[in-house]
Amino acid sequence: MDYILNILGPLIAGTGVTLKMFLVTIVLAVPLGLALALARISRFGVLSGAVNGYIWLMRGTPLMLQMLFIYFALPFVPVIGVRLPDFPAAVVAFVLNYAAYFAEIFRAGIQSIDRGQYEGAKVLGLTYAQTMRRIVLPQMVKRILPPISNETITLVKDTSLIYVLAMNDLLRAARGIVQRDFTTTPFVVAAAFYLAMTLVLTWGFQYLEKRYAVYDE
Amino acid sequence: MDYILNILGPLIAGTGVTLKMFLVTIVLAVPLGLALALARISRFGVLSGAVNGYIWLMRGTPLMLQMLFIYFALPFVPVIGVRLPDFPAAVVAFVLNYAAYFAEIFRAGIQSIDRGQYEGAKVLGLTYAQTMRRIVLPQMVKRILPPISNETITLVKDTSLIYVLAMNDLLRAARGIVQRDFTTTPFVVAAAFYLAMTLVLTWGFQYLEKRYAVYDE
Amino acid sequence: MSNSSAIPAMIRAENIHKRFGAVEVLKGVSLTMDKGEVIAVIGPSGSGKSTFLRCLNHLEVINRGHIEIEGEVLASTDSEGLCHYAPETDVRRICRKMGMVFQHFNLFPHLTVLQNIIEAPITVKGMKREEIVPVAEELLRKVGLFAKCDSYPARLSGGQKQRVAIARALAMEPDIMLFDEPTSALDPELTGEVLRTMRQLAEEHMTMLVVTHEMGFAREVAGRVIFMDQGEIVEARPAAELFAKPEHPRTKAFLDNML
Amino acid sequence: MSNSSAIPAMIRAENIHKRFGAVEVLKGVSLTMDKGEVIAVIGPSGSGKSTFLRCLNHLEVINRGHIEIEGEVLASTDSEGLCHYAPETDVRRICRKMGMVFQHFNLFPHLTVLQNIIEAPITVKGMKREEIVPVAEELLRKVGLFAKCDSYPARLSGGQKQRVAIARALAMEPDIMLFDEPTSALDPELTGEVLRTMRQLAEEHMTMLVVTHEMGFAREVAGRVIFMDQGEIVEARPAAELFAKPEHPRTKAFLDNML
Amino acid sequence: GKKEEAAPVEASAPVVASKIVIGLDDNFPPMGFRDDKNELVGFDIDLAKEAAKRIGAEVEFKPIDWNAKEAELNGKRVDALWNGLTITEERKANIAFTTPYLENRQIIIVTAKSLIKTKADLKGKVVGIQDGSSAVEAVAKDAMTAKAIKELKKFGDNVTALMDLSAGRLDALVVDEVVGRYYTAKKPGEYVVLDENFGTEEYGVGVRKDDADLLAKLQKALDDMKQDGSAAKISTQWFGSNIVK
Ligand SMILES: Nc1ncnc2c1ncn2[C@@H]1O[C@H](COP(=O)(O)OP(=O)(O)OP(=O)(O)O)[C@@H](O)[C@H]1O
Ligand SMILES: Nc1ncnc2c1ncn2[C@@H]1O[C@H](COP(=O)(O)OP(=O)(O)OP(=O)(O)O)[C@@H](O)[C@H]1O
Ligand SMILES: [Mg+2]
Ligand SMILES: [Mg+2]
Repeated sequence: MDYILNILGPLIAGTGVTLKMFLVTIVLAVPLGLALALARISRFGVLSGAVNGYIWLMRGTPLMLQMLFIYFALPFVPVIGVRLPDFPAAVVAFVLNYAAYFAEIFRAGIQSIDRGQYEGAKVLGLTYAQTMRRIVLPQMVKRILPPISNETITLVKDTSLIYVLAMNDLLRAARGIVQRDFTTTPFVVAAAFYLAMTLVLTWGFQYLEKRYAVYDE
Repeated sequence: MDYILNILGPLIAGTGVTLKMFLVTIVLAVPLGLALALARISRFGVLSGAVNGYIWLMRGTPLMLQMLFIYFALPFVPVIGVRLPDFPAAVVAFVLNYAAYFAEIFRAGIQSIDRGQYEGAKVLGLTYAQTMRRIVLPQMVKRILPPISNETITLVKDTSLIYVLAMNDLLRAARGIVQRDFTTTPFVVAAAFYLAMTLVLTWGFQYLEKRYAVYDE
Repeated sequence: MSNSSAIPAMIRAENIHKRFGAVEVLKGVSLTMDKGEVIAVIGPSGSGKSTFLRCLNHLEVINRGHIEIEGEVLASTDSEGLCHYAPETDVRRICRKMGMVFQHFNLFPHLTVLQNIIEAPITVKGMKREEIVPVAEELLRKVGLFAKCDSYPARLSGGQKQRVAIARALAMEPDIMLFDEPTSALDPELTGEVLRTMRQLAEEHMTMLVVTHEMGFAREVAGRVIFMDQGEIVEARPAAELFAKPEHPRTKAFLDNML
Repeated sequence: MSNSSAIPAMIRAENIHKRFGAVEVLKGVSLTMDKGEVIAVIGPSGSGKSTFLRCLNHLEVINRGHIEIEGEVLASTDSEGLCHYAPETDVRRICRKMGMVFQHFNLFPHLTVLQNIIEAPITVKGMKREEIVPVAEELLRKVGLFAKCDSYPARLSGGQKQRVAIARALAMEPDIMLFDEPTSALDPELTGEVLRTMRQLAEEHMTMLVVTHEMGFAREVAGRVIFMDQGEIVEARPAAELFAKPEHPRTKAFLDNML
Repeated sequence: GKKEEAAPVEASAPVVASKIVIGLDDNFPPMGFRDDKNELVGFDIDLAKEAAKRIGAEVEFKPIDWNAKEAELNGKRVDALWNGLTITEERKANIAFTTPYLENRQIIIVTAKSLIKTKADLKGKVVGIQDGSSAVEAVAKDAMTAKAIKELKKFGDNVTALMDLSAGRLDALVVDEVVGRYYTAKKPGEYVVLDENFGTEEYGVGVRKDDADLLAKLQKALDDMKQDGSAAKISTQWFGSNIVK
């Protein structure tokens, strides 16, 4: 027990890194994903095709490679090349990657809304933008909660990938102590931390689902 | 170009490991996931609750920890403890983990089938098992193709986690060459390999979706 | 109670009570139905018509009462007011004597029309494909849909779907057919085809219990008409009588509103 | 053609052609409708009734023909046969003169009844909440649903949903109301409420174009009845005349089947 | 049923080591890595093969995650760790070592353009190391320098660290000499090795503490190889000179 208290410090610091990574990614990837989804379903073939290719590339290659690319190769790319420090580089990679996943979820959500909703809005005089903002997107939110919840829980654990850029997230902090002290206790504690984070997220999404349950469809 | 041809050998070997891991996991995790889903929706509260807890645990903790646990800690667990070699250990961890994810997808798919289908089957005299096998599950397949496709594509890339058990999957093979030759070309080649695998999977699922499109709902 | 030497009633339901939570939806409904009878059940929405039908074939579990199908006891209530059902396999066998047609058809969307019809005979009765396919084709000819054998349900109009549903129920060779508003999900134009098929069944002396909003059908085809309201049978009389001069003011009010 | 000094027709549609892929669904349909007129459109399924209505308010784009709403040109076809629409903002303004009620209501499920009604006046017309809420409440009283202000659509019966849909359309103060089979998704019992509301609108001299299967309604309320078949108007005459002695054999066959 | 399985291993291992399983990091050039045919090669590999031959045992090389080397060894998944394993006091608590066979320094690598010339220049700089390597302890031991540097970044591998050094986000890298020289030789002119270092250390072969028999055999084989010059030959082959101690 004393031992657990001793190692709590680095693990909590690691949890901080994990949470920071998680929150920043969510806050940025959700709006970007929404924009991508809207572009994907837009009538401009070129835009829609480009976004489609982007999503394929992002979902088709490992996030770790994307992160290494942005960290090491991006500085040498002409024009857009920029040398990012580790945390921003990881954030950019995570946001670009997760936005692709979110975009697919949003797209499916938007396309699941009945055509009658668009027609109902159109005959009332709403523009496309108004229809999206006031009618379609609010209804979409309810439908995408389950897949978004899944993706979000996956993200919590995915953040541990940032170890390749030498950052000390929760999992890596635990591994560090395991190596130092030659005991697996830190893993058990880390697992408990992850479970706690997942639990909070699960509750949060259950609350949202309940809130949106006031109207059925 | 010559260089790429030179490194192709280990990368193809790595792809073999990745594919083997992927295929074995799919083949075992899908039926296990289905069994878990059926247990989850069963009327036996204890069973359903236990499966629910299992799913929470598996989705709430990182797959890497699960793998390390099965490899290193399981041998010391009384009764069920068994010392598995690396590949079987990795397979067990992946199967247990992915079965949990698949179970949730299957459950949602089963529950999305209209109650009328059960009633239609019941008045014709079908038993619960017959209704499941002949009516509900075949219809479920069509609905779960998109999320299963997502999860499967994620799995291809997740297999790279087996590096913690020092197995040479595609990504680790690439890293090995990067470290030996001190050049990032192997990463680019590996990314292309991943994209190709993803593409094949995407096509496969598109084919399935088309096949199931013969009937609408 | 049922005497084995007499011909048993096709359906004998006595004093059926059914609650959903605190709401009592059926408050003691009784009905005896003889072979070849066609009975129409009418009544306002929420009066318990569907629930009554669903109790008869075990889609709902009753809280109290007695149900006998062709002399076999499906459910009965003991002197202490506890309701008992027959063992599970018996329940399934007894219920198979009744075919049911739903308001929303409940066809299996992943099976073609023919497959929809032969599924239960093969799976439940263990019949061979070769045996049942000719029967199914004959049934489809009867409902005028032989040409649609290999179509999927989604490709059919509502009226066609409902006729497939009828053929599917008939393929199990039931002694009794239960219909729950078989035409109310259909466009008025498509209703006709289904009613024609049902008329034909009546002419062949099928025992039929039909919940319906089609007063024309009830008047012409049904021997008896039952008017339900608020979980009770208010009136049950020969069709002509009930429509000509309803006895109960509630029946009268309802009929005035419908016609 | 339209003379600016005369009172323009509410709707003037001329020679409307509409194709879906290779199939010509409207083959030159023309209609002129005056203020306060109530016109019923009847005809078999697939005859193009809905498509015609949807062409009038730009839910479908026509391939050929001329549409004018209250004297403003929505679409016209030049001498070379090319069809031109007004600029987008004009189209939106012109179409707002027409309210539409759909067969499946198309209420917004995430908004309460009141929110459904005030959404467009606020978003489209830029009205203030305080201005529009009393109007909406008045409309809800009119259709008999004031008590359901804060319910969500899923909690309403079909008839109630349709009346909310009517109130929602009326809140935009249209000059013309288009109805596409407003009662055919409803149980027969619930149809009455909606028809009553529509009758009331007709009495207030709302210009109404109604696609319907309710012959009773067409007969009593409509000034003119239009019979469409296979993408054409077969007969268009005062209701009493058309029902009493239909001129065209197709009309006669259709009416025989319906009644 | 695991106890029954485990028992024969424990019983037989000390008697005759018919097969030795050697754990190594197969991404650790030039000590152990994979060639284009995906085969394991390297200085330690050759050395171990030679030693096994002398013991008369079969040898199996099992790649392991270097971070989990103690768990692999004590979980009896491998019998020996032989892959540039530095002998440290901490490790001696869990591992039994042979006498050193190679001397290694923890060198400091900077870019050719770097202004860092001495250890003292590391003050306020970002320094990289490979996580789990003995460089971690070497830097920690030099408390003064450890305190002076701005940040110690632990990378998953040395190549990532070297790339970060080239990218300029890292100012210096502390690494095993044998490894560091291998990489700097690949990019001539790009990196400079400082004269100062973080101390000398020794490589040994590690076995389980209770596996005295194997330890003795390995020790004898190593001693023989040093004496008859076969170790020197292998060293010359990989490093161009004999650096075996
Ligand atoms: N599963 C259920 N849970 C709770 N209440 C139910 C359930 N099924 C039916 N009810 C309620 O039971 C009452 C009777 O319903 P039922 O469907 O039998 O009426 P009905 O006469 O068939 O009406 P309709 O003509 O609308 O089909 C209604 O008030 C209904 O809300
Ligand atoms: N979006 C579409 N794409 C292709 N064909 C269409 C489309 N909408 C309608 N049609 C076809 O156009 C024809 C006319 O359809 P429409 O819905 O206008 O008929 P309707 O008279 O309203 O019939 P109903 O009484 O069944 O509503 C039909 O054959 C229909 O299949
Ligand atoms: Mg009912
Ligand atoms: Mg229509």
